[in-house]
Amino acid sequence: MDHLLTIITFAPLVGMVLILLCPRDQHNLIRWLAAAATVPQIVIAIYLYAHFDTATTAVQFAERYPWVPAYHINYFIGVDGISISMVLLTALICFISVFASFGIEKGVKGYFALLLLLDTGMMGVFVALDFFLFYIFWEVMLLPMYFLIGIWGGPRREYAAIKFFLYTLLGSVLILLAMLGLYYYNPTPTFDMTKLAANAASYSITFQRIAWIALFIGFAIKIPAFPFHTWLPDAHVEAPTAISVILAGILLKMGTYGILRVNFGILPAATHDMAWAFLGVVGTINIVYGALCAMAQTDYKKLIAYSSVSHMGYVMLGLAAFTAAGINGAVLQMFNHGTITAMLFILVGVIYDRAHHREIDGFGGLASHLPIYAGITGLAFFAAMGLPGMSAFISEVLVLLGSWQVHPIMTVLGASAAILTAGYMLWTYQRIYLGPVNDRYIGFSDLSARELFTLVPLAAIVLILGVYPHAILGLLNTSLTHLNQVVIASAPHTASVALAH
Amino acid sequence: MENPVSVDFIRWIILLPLAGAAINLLLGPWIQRKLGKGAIALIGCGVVLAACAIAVSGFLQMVALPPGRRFMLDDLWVWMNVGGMKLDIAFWLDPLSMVMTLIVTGVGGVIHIYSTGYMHDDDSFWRFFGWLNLFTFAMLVLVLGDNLWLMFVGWEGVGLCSFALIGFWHKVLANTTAGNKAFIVNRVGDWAFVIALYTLYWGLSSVDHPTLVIREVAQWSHLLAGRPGYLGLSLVSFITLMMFIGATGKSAQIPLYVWLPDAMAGPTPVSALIHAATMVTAGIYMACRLNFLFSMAPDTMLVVATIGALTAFFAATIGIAQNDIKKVLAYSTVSQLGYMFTAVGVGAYAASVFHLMTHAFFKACLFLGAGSVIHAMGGEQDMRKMGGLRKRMPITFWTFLAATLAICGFPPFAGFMSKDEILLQAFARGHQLIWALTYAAAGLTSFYMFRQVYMTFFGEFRGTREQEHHLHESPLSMSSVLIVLGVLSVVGGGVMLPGYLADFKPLEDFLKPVFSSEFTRRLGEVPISHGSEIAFSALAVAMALAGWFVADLMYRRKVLNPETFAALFNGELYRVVLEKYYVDEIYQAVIVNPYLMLCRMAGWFDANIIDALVNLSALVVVYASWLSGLFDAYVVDGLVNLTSNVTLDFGGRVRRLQTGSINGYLYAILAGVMFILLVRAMLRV
Amino acid sequence: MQLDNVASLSHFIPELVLSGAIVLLILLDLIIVNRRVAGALAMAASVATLLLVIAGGASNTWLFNGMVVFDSFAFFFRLLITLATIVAVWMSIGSVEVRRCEQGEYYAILLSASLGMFLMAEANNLLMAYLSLELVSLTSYILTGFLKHNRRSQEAALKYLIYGGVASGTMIYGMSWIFGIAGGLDFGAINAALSQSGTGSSLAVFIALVLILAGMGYKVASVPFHMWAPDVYTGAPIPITTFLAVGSKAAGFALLTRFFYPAISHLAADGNWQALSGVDWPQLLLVICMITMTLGNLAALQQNNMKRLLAYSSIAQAGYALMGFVVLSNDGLRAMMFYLIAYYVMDAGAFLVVMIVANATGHEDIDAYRGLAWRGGLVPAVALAIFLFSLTGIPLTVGFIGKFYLFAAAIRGQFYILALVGIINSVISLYYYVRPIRTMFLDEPEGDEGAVTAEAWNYGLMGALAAATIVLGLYWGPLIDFAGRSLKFFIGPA
Amino acid sequence: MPGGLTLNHFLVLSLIVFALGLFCVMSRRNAIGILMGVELILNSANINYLAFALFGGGRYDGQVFSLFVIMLAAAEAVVGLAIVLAIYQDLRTIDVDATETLNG
Repeated sequence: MDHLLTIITFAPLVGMVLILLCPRDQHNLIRWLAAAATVPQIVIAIYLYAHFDTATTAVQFAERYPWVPAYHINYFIGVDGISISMVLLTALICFISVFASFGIEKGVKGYFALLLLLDTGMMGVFVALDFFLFYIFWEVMLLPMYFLIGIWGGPRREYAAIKFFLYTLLGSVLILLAMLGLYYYNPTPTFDMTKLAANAASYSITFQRIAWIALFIGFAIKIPAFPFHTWLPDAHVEAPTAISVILAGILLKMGTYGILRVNFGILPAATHDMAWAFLGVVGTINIVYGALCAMAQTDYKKLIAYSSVSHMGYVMLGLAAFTAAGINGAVLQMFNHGTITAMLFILVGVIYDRAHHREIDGFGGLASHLPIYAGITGLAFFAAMGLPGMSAFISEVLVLLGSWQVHPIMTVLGASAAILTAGYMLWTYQRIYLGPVNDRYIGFSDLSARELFTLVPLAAIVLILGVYPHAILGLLNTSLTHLNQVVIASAPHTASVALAH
Repeated sequence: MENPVSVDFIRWIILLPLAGAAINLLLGPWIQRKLGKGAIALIGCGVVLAACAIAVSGFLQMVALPPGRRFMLDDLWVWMNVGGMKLDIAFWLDPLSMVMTLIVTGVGGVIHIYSTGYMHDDDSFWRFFGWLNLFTFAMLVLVLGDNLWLMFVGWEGVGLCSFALIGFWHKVLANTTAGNKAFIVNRVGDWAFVIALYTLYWGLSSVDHPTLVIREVAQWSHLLAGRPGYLGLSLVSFITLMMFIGATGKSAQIPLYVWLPDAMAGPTPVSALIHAATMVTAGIYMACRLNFLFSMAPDTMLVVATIGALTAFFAATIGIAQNDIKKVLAYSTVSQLGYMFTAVGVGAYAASVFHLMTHAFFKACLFLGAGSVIHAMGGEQDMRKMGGLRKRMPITFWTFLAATLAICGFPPFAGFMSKDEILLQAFARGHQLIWALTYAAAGLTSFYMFRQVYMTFFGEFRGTREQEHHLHESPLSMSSVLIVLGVLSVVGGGVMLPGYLADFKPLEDFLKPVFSSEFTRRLGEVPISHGSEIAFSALAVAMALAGWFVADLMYRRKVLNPETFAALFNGELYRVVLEKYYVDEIYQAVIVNPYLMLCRMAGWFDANIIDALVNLSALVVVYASWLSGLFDAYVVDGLVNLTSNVTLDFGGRVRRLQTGSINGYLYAILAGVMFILLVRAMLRV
Repeated sequence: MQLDNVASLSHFIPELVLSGAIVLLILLDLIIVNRRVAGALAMAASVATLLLVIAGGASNTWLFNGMVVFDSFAFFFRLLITLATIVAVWMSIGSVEVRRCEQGEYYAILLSASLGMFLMAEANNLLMAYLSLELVSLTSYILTGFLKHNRRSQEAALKYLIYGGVASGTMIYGMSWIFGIAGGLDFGAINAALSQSGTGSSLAVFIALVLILAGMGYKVASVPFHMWAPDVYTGAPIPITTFLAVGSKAAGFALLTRFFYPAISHLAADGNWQALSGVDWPQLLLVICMITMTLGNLAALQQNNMKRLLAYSSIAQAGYALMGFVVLSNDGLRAMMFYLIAYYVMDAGAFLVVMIVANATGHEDIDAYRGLAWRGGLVPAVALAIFLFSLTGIPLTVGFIGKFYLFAAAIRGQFYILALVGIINSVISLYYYVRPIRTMFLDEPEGDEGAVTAEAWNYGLMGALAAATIVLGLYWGPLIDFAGRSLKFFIGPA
Repeated sequence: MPGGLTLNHFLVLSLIVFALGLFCVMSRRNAIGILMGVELILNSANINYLAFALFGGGRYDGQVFSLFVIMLAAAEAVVGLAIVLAIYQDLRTIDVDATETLNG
């Protein structure tokens, strides 16, 4: 029971090895192996959820073994309030995306092997507490992603894949430099994030600022924050459904998670100075600009991609507020966006599998003969619009509530995005699902059992978290509120402490 | 104030409709196939009537309590508890929410019954009742939520249901467009509303009471008095103003009323329940709910009253020119809601709630009557194709007439009591101009209502032949409901009689505890002599009669020809009114189109500037590598043919990174050595 | 201690074994007809050398009256060079084009080249440095031009020869100045003399250093002495290309380090190195290093021939290794040495795959790799992907660890610009390293590319190198310690 | 010293020879010519060694070095000529500009 996190991280890797041992043509065997490999994650995730101590900010379920002692590199993993929700999300999304991939017919073996490798990489990023380990996992993720987009993607897949790869690598090498800087300018050189955070005060503010920028660019590319976001639409449009699900569901969260874990945790003083401009303003731009761009799209999937850009903006805005509501809302938004956007991409995939195109104006009247599909899509759309009673509402409200007093203008703009979102979402829904029956699509079958199986759990979570967000907030609150206090306390001028309710 | 009575029946009022919605929406198709529409109807109506029954029993419990203790709380679980803001899923029953609950479940219940008949031939029967139940649920959450965020859940929830039910017949694109319009316009209001909530929260937390639980807000809001807010307004003024903007969306006031007329695209029972009786009154309810805040902000109150009166008049003028039987009623609803806001604005909350209630009765009755007519006419809604229906459908006619008399404010019908109260209060509290506007609106109301009655039920039939012999009185399920509502429109005013008849105001007394904050009380009672009260009643009745008379001359006796009036200012005026002052067109041109343009620009910018920059950076690297190749070639081969090569053959040049010439290499060493010495020299200085 | 010629021999056994093998091979070529034997013998000899090197360990002594020093630094490079030799021999045995050549001569010359590299790594005297360097050069010329009637090979040889001749000529001209200024050829003597003479003739010394750099720089193929590399790498038989890229580069770095660090710098109290007064070669090499990696990468972007692409990449890689060289700290040197190991593993692997494909298809162009993964060549494709990602510096590969230590040294030495240039370069490099990968995996085969058949012999080595790339990427602790421990110079007698 | 020759005379001479060699290497198109240029360079170095040895005194390092240089120059010439010959057999020319097939 004391290696849970190792298991949850490397179970998929074991699955990958097993798959590689399978004969190439045993497609179903491979598929079910992959599915089985993600089950332990779900089980352990539930166990973690049940046994997570919400009262403490300390690292839990920690494991630490020396790796390269000469360089103070440890295999140090664990979870705390900052990462637990992301661990749960990763387990869930990966489990679902495996089933969403059952339709893959080309190179099944390679596909699922890479998918599981990706899974390990992502889970590792969220459990790693040694910066070096974190970085390894962070980069490991790139390779399978490159191949998954590049081999199983759409027509312009090569462009999209290399764009994603180059862009993200550019970001991560900056992170590497910052990491080394942190290592050497710490009084006691270490990669242990907890120790680095503990010694945060020992860094000169100038160094903090430089490192902060480097780290921010690295993470912002992943989020993706304006103006580093253009790889996202391309990657999404080309990627196969399940990969889009993972991309939007988990990968984007790594950017904001990294900012929380590293920028906030280790460089609080710089965070306090810079967040306003780099998280607040940029986040607001993301929110509004993303919504505007989404309205202009004609490709269903691209539209959803831009909506992700818009919704990730809320996370950044919430982080920039330095209020308990803001930071909690931000992380909750990370979780909610993960579930909702996963639904949306699965739903796009459903219609793409049937119609083999994604031109919004090419559809119409689908609701008439695909009622279940239209119904669940409606639910997902309204969830994405932040309709009260669904999960996203809570997080967006907390974010805006948290940032109103601090950044009124930004908040007003951010809140206005609720109108814009309703605008493009409803318009899209109308053009695709409503209106006179389109006889081109008469023959289409409604959602299959497998598709339902991938969608229903997400839908259930969206609704449950709408009326009982405490299920996640309870996990976060202690750690995040503490982290927030740390940042505020590190401010040269602690004027805004009053707002730290 | 004392702790509220803790009860656990309120949750059932809410959960029953939810259960009905869940069953009908998830299992509806199956039930309908296996057990038939009867089962659907049974579930749909059953849950609402059951909720109504519970509400009634709750009402009895409440009146049993002493007036000061009539507060019930049903606390379920912690919703969110972040940053000192602890919100529960909890429901709050006080006299005000009691009245609303009774209206929602009662009127809602009968409209459910009516729908069983009206929607009987529709294949999506199950979907209709599912959404109708869900609406009831959302409306009850709005009414009963004990904190403002929970109220907001209902607030947008009803918007969702309204969206879904307006576009219920989604195969017709226009219906869905109307639904989108309704939702988006409401979102505009909601945007202001949430801003108000944020401000309120921070305001209260700055006085160390971070909360949005309504009763706690009521408890501490006085601390906000005199605090500066935004836009140069005081904090409370800003908050209440934002809230009112939200209300203008929900309750279809200027400038956000435009969605309501389009909303008539939905089935008529929907128009009756959502767009007349209940949802559209949410704004008024919210204002009354938060009266302690509004009363603190006189400038907001003035805005509310003015907007209300303007809307009342403005919508009425549009109403006189409409020919669609439902559109007329829609604008009349907008107008009547204007009355209610006027009442709120002048501080007569009780009068407002009173009118809200009576309006629920007679406007529902009118809509359902219209529905019955449309049902009989086979979907025809144009009054110019109707006429003489009173013989064919007597029940519909008589109930419709009763409701008409009520809305026009003829004694002793319900509308007379409530509308008079509002006009009286407006004048008595010194808002003569507002009084004048609403008074004029009353005349217009009576004109367009009787115009409608005459065009629909009098004269000879103007429809097609098959429509004519298809004409029939609606089935019992519908007509019975008409009778019930008709009766209520007659006697509903009895709960608050004018002072000169009798000092009998049970409603006002019942609501008093809700409107007892010191600021509200300070607005308080104004002494009105019975004499003046009688005078005002007489004036009102006279105005109503005038409207009736003109309509009578025009549309029954035909001694006056409407065309002559239409032709005034060579028809321009008439056309402008007929086209609803082109407000939709103006919004389209001023807001929607520029916005779409902006979106297209953003999309273009993203694809052609931002992304281009990204690709450009890659291009720069390639170009640099070309340059480096050029540099080599330059150093290596000397200037020989350089230019010509570059210009002639770019690609070839690029690949000539390595020239084969050995001498070239040797030059390179020399150049290298020179270069190094140069660098060294530079590093030295 | 300093041993005379006879006493030295006991420490010189590996070299002696090599020499013996060389003689034996030449004789063998005269009598025996069976060609296979030569390869086997060469392999046996190099393996024996490896074992003897390991057995010999490192003992700080001067051999042959101080001509050659035998310290842990030398031990490190002996090991590395032997490994390079083994790979080269192994590949030669598996290479189709080599099979057509005179086996005896070929292996004899190959081994003499590696003997020369040994001596380069051990040289403690300008004369020995020159001799060993020339030994390596001459043999390299021959090996490069070994493919008879292969025009590219011949040309490459000629260019290599002339370029090398000029470079080494320039070098000894520079050496003559050092000799004149320092009045001695032993590194120790030079060090002593320069540290006394102070700033006196720093310009002359500097010019001399630059001229010497021409000779040594061309061995490591650093800008501006890199121009030969692409042609030679492309023209030479692939095993030789590998040997030059891995072996002689390593030897070059060994000599460079030995000359620039113990000879003309001194170890300051704080554990960092300082250039002797007035001789500011560090800035110079800093600039060279940045230009080398940048130019190499930029040029590689344009290539369509795998060997040529790898040639340019190896120039860039030399630039990375120089990062460790210019930061003037033992950290840096350790990082450089570790990177040389990493580079050995991944670059040899990459060239090996190129050879496998060339054996099968007879092509070296990237087009020959189209859809390799989908036409039976999945194993070499995956291996090549691993090697290329390692060359890029993606984690889980030894290449990343190597870069990690290089950047670490740069950051620690506060060479921020250098680090920045380094990371930008690794991003740029991804672009061309990924191109073959894209061609192999993302593109569909068009059918006209031949199948890639399996040869257990080559696959064995490929698997070993790939495994090493990954394993060392996951657990490199002992290796970096070894590099650190090997960083002990035994400075020659003053 | 006969004729009052100083070290500088030798150094200048060697420098001139070095420059000449370099120039020869640069200018010649003929492989043999270039090789001869290389020889010049080597010999310029030799002059230095001997001069320094002569004036610097000390051990015979300089002379030894120059001997080795002469020897290696011979070896290099051998290898070079062999390669040149091989090419000549193929191309019937030894003009280095004919060897342009290896352009990138």
